[in-house]
Amino acid sequence: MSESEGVMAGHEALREESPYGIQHKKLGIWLFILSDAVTFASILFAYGYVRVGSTDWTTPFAFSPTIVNGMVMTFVLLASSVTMLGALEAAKNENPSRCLAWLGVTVLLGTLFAVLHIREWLRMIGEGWRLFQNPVGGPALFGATFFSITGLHLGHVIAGIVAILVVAIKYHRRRTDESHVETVGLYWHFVDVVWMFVFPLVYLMNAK
Amino acid sequence: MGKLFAIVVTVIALVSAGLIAAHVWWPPVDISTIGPRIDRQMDETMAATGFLFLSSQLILGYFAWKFSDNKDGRTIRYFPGGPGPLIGLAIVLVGVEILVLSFVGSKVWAAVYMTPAEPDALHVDVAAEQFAFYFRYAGPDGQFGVVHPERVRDGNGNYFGLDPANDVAARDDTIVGTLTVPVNRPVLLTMHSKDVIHSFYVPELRMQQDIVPGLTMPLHFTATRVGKYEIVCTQLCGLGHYSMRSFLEVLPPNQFDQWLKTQSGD
Amino acid sequence: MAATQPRNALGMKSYLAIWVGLLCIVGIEVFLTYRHLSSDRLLLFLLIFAFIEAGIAVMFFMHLKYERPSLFWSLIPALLFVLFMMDHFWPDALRLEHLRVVHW
Amino acid sequence: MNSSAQAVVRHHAPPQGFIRKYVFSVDHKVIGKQYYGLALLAVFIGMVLSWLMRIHLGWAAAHIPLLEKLSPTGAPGNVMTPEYYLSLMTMHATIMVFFVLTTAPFAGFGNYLLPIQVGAEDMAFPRINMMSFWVTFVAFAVLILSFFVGDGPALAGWTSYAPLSSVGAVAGPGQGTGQTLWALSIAIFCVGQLLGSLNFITTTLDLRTKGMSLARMPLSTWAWFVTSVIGLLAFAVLLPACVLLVLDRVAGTSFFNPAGLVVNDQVLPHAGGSPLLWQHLFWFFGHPEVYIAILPGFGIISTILPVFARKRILGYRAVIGCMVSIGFLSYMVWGHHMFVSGMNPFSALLFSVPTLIITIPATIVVLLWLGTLYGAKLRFSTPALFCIGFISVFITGGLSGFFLAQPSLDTYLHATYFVVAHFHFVMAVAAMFGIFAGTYFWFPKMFGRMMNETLGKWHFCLTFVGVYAIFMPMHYLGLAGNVRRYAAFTDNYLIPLIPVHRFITIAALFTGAAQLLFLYNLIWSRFRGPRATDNPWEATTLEWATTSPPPFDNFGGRHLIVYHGPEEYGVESAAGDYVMQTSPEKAAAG
Ligand code: HEA
Ligand code: HEA
Ligand code: CUA
Ligand SMILES: [Cu+2]
Repeated sequence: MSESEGVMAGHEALREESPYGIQHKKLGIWLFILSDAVTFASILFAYGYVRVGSTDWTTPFAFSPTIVNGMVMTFVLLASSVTMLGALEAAKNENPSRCLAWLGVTVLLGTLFAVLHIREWLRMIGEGWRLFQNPVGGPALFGATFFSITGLHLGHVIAGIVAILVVAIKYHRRRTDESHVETVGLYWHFVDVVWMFVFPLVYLMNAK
Repeated sequence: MGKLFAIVVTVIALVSAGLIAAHVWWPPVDISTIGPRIDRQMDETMAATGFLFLSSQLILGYFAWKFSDNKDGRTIRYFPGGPGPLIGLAIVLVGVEILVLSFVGSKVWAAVYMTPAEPDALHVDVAAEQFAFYFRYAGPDGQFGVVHPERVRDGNGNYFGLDPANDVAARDDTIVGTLTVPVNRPVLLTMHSKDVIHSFYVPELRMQQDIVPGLTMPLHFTATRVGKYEIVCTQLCGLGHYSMRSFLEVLPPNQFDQWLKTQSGD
Repeated sequence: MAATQPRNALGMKSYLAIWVGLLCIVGIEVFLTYRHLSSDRLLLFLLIFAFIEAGIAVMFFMHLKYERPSLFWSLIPALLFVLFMMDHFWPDALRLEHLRVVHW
Repeated sequence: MNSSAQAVVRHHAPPQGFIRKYVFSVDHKVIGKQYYGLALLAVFIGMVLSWLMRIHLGWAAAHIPLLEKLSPTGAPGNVMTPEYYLSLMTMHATIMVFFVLTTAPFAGFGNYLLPIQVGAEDMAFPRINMMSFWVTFVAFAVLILSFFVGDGPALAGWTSYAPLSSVGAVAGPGQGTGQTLWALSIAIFCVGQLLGSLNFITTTLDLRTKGMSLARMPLSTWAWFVTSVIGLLAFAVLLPACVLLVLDRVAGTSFFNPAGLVVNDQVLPHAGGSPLLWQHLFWFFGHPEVYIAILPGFGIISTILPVFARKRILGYRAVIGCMVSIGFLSYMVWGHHMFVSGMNPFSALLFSVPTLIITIPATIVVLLWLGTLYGAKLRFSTPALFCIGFISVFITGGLSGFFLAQPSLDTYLHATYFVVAHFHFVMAVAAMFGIFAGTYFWFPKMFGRMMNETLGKWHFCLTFVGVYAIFMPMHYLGLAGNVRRYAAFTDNYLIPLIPVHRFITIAALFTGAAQLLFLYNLIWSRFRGPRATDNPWEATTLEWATTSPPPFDNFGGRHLIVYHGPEEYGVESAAGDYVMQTSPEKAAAG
């Protein structure tokens, strides 16, 4: 076909506009979040299913230390969302050093969350909780659901910490811009949103 | 090419439909009270889909024959009225069919699976395992002995894990390998699986029910014809799935009582 | 640049306020947990609060409110639809209660 | 300026070196071919497995040469054991459903063509695209590995119902390592497809060239788009399900194992789980999956049919509407696989109604295809034949869905060969015909050479008659109550049906042999076929507006503008009777 037909000469408006008016990576991360939300939903539904199906479900979590610990973790994770927003704000205002500082705080808070979480796991494992074992005499599925749900979430937190670190380093070297901060931020908030379901459903519903 | 395709499609459609219409291969005679209703549902669905099958395949063949590009300068023609009428036709035709079939069908379904068994039904307890069925009759006391999974010993014939030494109700339970029922009397099966999912299927009863471990699966039917029929397992349960079977023996009432007596006698 | 389009999104002050609000909701959740409600009602309340929290976080922290509505309408109904369909699991889960083999 | 536009005006240079170019390539065209190649490899493995199965079903005592070499325990003395039959069946289905029908029409053709059809240089996330293929490849390798583990591949069927699949090796042969590898493989596969779906959606929405509005996208693009939305949500459910299954198997949890299981007089240490939970999770994915398999076929047929009918498709918007509603409804019907599974009987009615309703959009599409044929000037090239064949077999397969969708008939037909006939017609045949049509149609674009028409026509005729001969009699078997997944037929009422099975076996071997014709044609044409012009079929979509095969960035640095929908056939124009999407020429009203 001849070059003149249907071929764009200049560079302006080469594309149809995206229906959402956002960058691909932002749309991509939203889609990922959608599908990940479905993944978490199915595993939470599975938990609900086996729980409804068990007559002797145990509710072993004492206010202290478990629920208190959970509240602290919630506090930390929610705070890390706010610091993440701070990083984005700074990035938008073209203030890289502040952005990096906020990202650093976010990573620290995320790590604190993970540490608190792992500490709790270790304590429970010490008490005899296993994927297949319930030391207080209820269904072993308690351990199975607890560790698999919180484990999946913890995995997401750790992946998020790594992702933020990568973005921060690249940002420091001017290889990424605020849009990457925003993208990783969306993921990080999503991890937070999931926790908003995990905490009541897995912790509070199992409080003594 | 178009003509060849048309002929092939027509032949295939006619032969396929013909073999069905001729009932060369067909469900066996039905022997349950619900059977005739299921069969009627089947016939109606067969007629409706048969009509759709033949008409659409023949139309396809006809179009392939008629509208090939034989370079005769004929201009293309568009379907009169555009897509609207066809969409309307599909919605109305299929819609009506769905309404009718699901209305009638759900009643049949409800009669089998959503209605409890008659109170006077003969209660038979079923255990399925890799790869056999066992049937248990309560005996004169009308009570089943309690099952203890840890007592199951297939070698000793204790398929149900009974404890006759301590459990009075278990002493007169009769356990057999063939499901024997009286004709024209409702039967209630409560089915259990010991290991993996099995399924209870008697084509003549037109009934199938998976037996899920951990659940009590009820199924009730009334057999209307004396005879011996096969019970087969239809849920993949391991290497012996194909050989997992038993028999359903439908006896006249007096013979059935006789049989039950001799069974519990020894 | 369009990437950071939601310029009109809230500032840090509001984020802090929302954060405090979210923590309050968590506080209410914990409070309710120890009010000895029946577990069905507790579940109901916790779910309602969790959805409120998540909604706030998604709308404000994740800026969904400041994107074009098309994004909201593409993502949220899809998710809710899937969640709604998964509720078809319950009739079977509940059935376990009376079909379960106790001592058969 | 719009930033999403800016992001694509990066002129990435063609990669250098064999590895970057052909192995770990980020070029969507290479990835598409890789997927296609994987599917081709998989389909022939799957087909050989089906031959072995068929031979065993016809002649259970048959000696199958060399089988003992493949599995000394599965086929001692070259005679297949029942458990090995089931393993082969499981592998046959898993390979076919996951690694052929998801990879070829969706990931394969989709990757190759979707960016070109919307006028993009590449996918939105080329690296993620590359990962998606290699993850899928690993999944395939893991699955194939299970042929070589001690107790053989999994035998629990492609549905892997718990507890058979979840209690571990105590459940019998094949339920050890093989089943674990199966679950792992599928979990990995899900990740790959999730990455792919994400990419497809973003590409379709964000990378359309100027003028390519949503309402001007070819129907194949629409189909891949709808399919990827389905995939994004469906694979997200199978993934955790498989992870839980793996946990049950290796970590001693009991999500799917209830209390009181007794195997060999031993009570297993499980409690609390539910086998039905697995079925729900599996079919929540499983039913959308079957539409993931067929919708690309819908799209391919709807795109190709007008090219050979030389007229626009009847009801372009209606076809889109139907595909979207099928996608939507596909999430509401999964319970129809579980009518007799012990599910709440009330739910059965609840699932039956949407299942019946889903036949309405399917019927509309079929009628629109028929309406498109009406008054056409059909050119019977091979792709056209496969399109028409597709319509025929899809009708046949879809109509048996009508029976199965009614719980009251499913109590009789469930788990019989009627179901086997149903799904082979819709997916083993209809979806395959979609792949065949696509292959014959796009081969010139992908490889720059035409395929041989004579061989293609022979291939069509033999396959068309062959598949009817294989799968039509399965309906009769099902009506007679022939149970599926049986390694041999020893029940009294099944013995008279064995001759039918023998007929099917012969037909299957014959049809399979006809596929070698296709393979030969593919290889021969790849190297010896006549050179293809840029637009050999006189089609209108964008892939035909570039060279065959397209250059690295698809359009050689040009940025196309689109002026029309893809349906300008049967019009008076400079080119003859069609107007390319890139041609500013006004199409005469049609
Ligand atoms: C590509 C795959 C595919 C497709 C498209 C479909 C399409 C449909 N399927 Fe199928 N199905 C499977 C793959 C597929 N299925 C598989 C793999 C299984 C078994 C899994 C297993 O157990 O291993 C299965 C099993 C299955 C079952 C469970 C059976 C059982 O196990 O007991 C049911 C029950 O409702 C069902 C129903 C349907 C229906 C109603 C459709 C509908 O979408 C069909 C719609 C199409 C039509 C209705 C034809 C349209 C044409 C006309 C009507 C012509 C009109 C002409 C004129 C008016 C002139 N399917
Ligand atoms: C896409 C899916 C697919 C395909 C193509 C096939 C193809 C075939 N299948 Fe399969 N089959 C299944 C999916 C498929 N099957 C599934 C899901 C099951 C259920 C398993 C279970 O119960 O768990 C099953 C089960 C099954 C059974 C029942 C087993 C049982 O219940 O005991 C039988 C029995 O005859 C059978 C036979 C065949 C035969 C003879 C062929 C073929 O040989 C037909 C001839 C070949 C073709 C028509 C086309 C081949 C295509 C090409 C050569 C090229 C394509 C090009 C590319 C991909 C690039 N299959
Ligand atoms: Cu028991 Cu199949
Ligand atoms: Cu389905």
